[in-house]
Amino acid sequence: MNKTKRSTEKLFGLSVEEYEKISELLGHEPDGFELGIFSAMWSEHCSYKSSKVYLKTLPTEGGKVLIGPGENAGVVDFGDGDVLVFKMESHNHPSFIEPFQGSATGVGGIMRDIFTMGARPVANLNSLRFGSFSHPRTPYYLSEVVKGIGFYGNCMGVPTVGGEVVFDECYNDNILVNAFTIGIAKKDGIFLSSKCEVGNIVVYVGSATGMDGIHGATMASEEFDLKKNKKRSTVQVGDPFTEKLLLEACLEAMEKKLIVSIQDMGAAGLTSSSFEMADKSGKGMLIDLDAIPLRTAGMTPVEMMLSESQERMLIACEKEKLDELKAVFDKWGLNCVKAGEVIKEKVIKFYYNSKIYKTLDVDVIVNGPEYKRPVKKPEYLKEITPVKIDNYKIPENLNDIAVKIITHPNIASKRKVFTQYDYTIGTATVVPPGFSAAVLRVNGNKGFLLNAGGNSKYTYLNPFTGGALAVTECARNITACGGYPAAITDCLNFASPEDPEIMWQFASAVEGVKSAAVKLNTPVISGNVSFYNETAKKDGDKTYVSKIYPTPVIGMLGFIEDVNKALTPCFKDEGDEIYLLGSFKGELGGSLYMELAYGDFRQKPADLNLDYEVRLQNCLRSLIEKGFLKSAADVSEGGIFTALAENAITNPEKILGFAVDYDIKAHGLRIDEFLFSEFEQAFIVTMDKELSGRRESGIAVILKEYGIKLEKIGAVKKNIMKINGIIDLKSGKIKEGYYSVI
Amino acid sequence: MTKKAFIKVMLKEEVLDPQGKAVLSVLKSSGYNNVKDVRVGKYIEIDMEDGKSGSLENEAEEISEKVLSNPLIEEFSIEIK
Amino acid sequence: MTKKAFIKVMLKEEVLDPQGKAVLSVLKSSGYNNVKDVRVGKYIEIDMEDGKSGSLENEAEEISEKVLSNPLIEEFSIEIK
Amino acid sequence: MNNKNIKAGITVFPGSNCDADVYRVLNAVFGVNASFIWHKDKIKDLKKYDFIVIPGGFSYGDYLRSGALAARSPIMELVKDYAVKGGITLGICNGFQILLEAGLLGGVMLANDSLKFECKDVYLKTLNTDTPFTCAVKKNSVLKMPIAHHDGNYFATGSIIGGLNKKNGIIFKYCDEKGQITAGSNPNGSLHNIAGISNETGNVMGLMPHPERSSEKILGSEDGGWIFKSMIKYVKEK
Ligand SMILES: Nc1ncnc2c1ncn2[C@@H]1O[C@H](COP(=O)(O)OP(=O)(O)O)[C@@H](O)[C@H]1O
Ligand SMILES: [Mg+2]
Repeated sequence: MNKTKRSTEKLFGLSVEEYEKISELLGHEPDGFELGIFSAMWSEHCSYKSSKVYLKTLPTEGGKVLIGPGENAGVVDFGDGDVLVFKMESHNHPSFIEPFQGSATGVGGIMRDIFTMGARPVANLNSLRFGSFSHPRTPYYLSEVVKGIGFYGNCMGVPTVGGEVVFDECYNDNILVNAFTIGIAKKDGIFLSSKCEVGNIVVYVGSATGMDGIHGATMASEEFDLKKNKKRSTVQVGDPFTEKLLLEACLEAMEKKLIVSIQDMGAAGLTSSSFEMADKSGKGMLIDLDAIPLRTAGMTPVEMMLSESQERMLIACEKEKLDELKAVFDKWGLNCVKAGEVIKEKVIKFYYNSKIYKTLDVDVIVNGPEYKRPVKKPEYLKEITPVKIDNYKIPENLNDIAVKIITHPNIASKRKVFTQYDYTIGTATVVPPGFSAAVLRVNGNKGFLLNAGGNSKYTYLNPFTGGALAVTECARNITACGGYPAAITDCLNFASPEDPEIMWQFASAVEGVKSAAVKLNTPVISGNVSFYNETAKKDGDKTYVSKIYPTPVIGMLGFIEDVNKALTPCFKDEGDEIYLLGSFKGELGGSLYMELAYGDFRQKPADLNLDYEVRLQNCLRSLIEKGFLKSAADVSEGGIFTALAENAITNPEKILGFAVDYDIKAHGLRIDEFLFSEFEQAFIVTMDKELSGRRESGIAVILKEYGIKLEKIGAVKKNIMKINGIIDLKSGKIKEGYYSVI
Repeated sequence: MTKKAFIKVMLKEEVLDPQGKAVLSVLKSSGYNNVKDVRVGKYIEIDMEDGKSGSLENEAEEISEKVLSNPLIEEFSIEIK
Repeated sequence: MTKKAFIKVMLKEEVLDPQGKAVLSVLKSSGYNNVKDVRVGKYIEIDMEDGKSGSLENEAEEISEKVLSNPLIEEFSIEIK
Repeated sequence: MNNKNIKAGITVFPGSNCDADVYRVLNAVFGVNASFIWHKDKIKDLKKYDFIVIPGGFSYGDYLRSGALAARSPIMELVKDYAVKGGITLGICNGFQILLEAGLLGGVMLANDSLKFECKDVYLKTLNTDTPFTCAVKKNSVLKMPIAHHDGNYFATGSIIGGLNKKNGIIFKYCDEKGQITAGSNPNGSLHNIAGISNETGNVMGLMPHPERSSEKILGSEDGGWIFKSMIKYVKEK
């Protein structure tokens, strides 16, 4: 083959060097089948070749962690013989191509990762990013993605209890759909993909294999008939009904101890499941391609291997148990066929048309390249400096800006989104979506909390802070409900790793995640990396690349001993006193206020003091546990005004308000700095008027122990929102706006 | 003059049709054993006012492609009466 | 021999069709002002093996009536090819 | 509560997903002896059960029409036989849709008028407290329960509605917090705000909201519990 002529398409997304490496390893140039397998297994998606060196630095042990990254999902001890299993995964590109099916299969895929481990999924979360709210395509993406998520999760009977929806121009050409699932299992009922024994039967279960999701790979292959392509579709179509049956069948087979090892077929379907199972078990396999149930007759071997048809699993079972296993899958009306055998030699031998078709070395395929790609501090960061507030005149009418902020699509209620998800199924949802963290009870009063999110704008402005903030912010939400942050999963969405500036963002953001996770003692037990979230665009004669902001998203699990003690952030009663717990900096860099008031958010956000953060959160939790507080909320996007306003209007039973007076002079702040600075290391808490009299005793002791300040700033009122005689709004009006934007 | 456009939207042949699959399995278990395959699609009737002649066909085509079907996974056919 | 039954299931005229209404409003807001009404139904293709002659029509009829449509709100028509 | 002598059967179809919730609530909260009936179980009849619950979910994926495919499955023949002989039968959400499709209740469910899945708390006005499902409910009381469905837009012809009215077969209507039956409190466009109906003989009820998700204080409402308490009371007093 003439090397200079080899197009990148021909290489299936592999680099020339990688192609040459493969030829060297094989001792010949790869044929279509081999190239298909390599391109899948050596892809960024499957091999983590650009991110591995950084992911290795994350804390993965300690606390209640039983199994960290490396399996389909991580496992945390929940006590009393139970474990929780969770992971988050991206499905960005498929969701951009076909938002309904893409998001649906994203949810289906992550749930499979969870029940592959032997856990019954008990809750879903998702983190969604769309283009600017006014972009003509945004309503379409929003409605289809939400429909797709609901379609799959609702049908599976797994409640979707939280998440986030963010709009930003940077996602106009690359939406993000990150899906999180948590499941519960018995400690001794966890299943792994690494347990295959020589002589085990390899069993294929679930839906038949079709042409779904076979992308560039076969496009470039000689075997691909372009004319046929017109009729073909490579979009993966989700079938939650079949997945529900697959879930029940798998759990039943596990319960009956019919499964030795199991791996879901996710990205690169049969290829990654077979090679990974073999590799992790240190074994090899015979795979009989003639046995694979096909939906489309005449699929070629490479097509079978690369198909991403949904709702399929690969199982290793003991020979004697095969019939019993078949009986279980038969009960649920699912395919269950013998597709091979586990062998000692670490190779996979493929049979096709009853003959040995190909033999591939497991190590060669699985040990893909690992890169430490060049990094370079992005040019734009030179311009990102702290806000010089004196250069900005305080706007005439801060009330108008306050209303703009509370009705901004990124702040306003996402009720119209989450009411399309069944969040009450499972009879476990104690605190539903719409507050901060979701609270679920398990047995009796024991429970856990979930939260997911991240702030890409801040990550863009300071990748380290953004990464750390994603973790602390989830932790704040969990702590404010009275929970203990326990462990996290991370979904890292970035543009191309081949751009040194992007790689620098990635490295710094991971460093931020790591620092916060270490300090807060929340190990990373699973996660996912999604690179290449960028699109080449043409604007007249100009071509440019539209890139997303670096978007690390965290999913966090917290524990609570008694869900009856869980706190919600909303105000409870008129007359309660409002306090500010923590420190208040008033830096406006990166805030929504700077954007809306001055059209300029490109300033450096305040730094995070992680040691202080830990003390602050522990202090808050102590106050909650002792029963001193009636509500607690962190100060996040939109600042203290937004936090107060939300607390006032989200009480499901009544409309409340507040009157707040803060001595800004004494704190050296401008009024807008007080009202709108974001992600302060502070919480707004309320107390019963009577109770606060006991400050001297209980509360003061706790404050002193942690060295945290508590300042009274006002009181809960009915229907008015007043701050320092400057903000003067009506709760009813604000509520109406807040709930009607999206 | 009002005309009717009848538009049939079906999943492409090689796309998984979960609905068809479920109906098939129920038909089989209800004893309709000679049923071999089921595909479920959409049928849309549109009442349209005919403006300039010829434009109606184009318009129905455009509507089918842009609104009624998803060209990635579906194909459609139009009949005008 | 395998034959195909094509079954069209539409809501009866007097039953409100929310899906049709939604499509209509999308079309109108996209500028298709000559569209007057939209009705959305189902189109089902069944591959059947022909056993005894004549029985196929009956069977398709039975399936349509008992499974594919709800006679309270829907009506169907069958074509066999 | 100990009601171990009361036997309840919960049907399970492929795709049922509220079966486990109903099971847990009946057994753990109300102390009933509830067990599952798999749609393919080889049993002759359902005589041994004091009542049957057809739980919610997406039976057969809700493909074609919600409830349609489950209604045609063999176990429904036994349910029909049970119901015709006076057996107490409750269909919740998808179970309601299955009862409609099986012809045990009159009318149909169309897609919500929003064309969206709707999950939220609703209020229900109890119009008839003289049924096996409501005999423990106080007259005219307003119950808070969650809905979670895509197709809850009840529709029926005038003659069916007439029949329901004549037999006091409309058991629950959507209302506001104060019990006013208003358009604003109708979550899905259902005809006359109908949320729950019974058959002519009163022994079969379909209900869109989920009583099993509102039978414990910790979940925000115990009102749904009144449905199960009624059924238990009715069985005990029979
Ligand atoms: N950003 C990350 N942080 C921690 N663990 C990660 C991250 N990305 C991937 N992992 C871990 O690497 C392993 C492989 O991930 P992936 O290929 O997404 O798994 P799967 O094939 O099960 O979907 C998993 O154990 C996953 O949890
Ligand atoms: Mg996996």
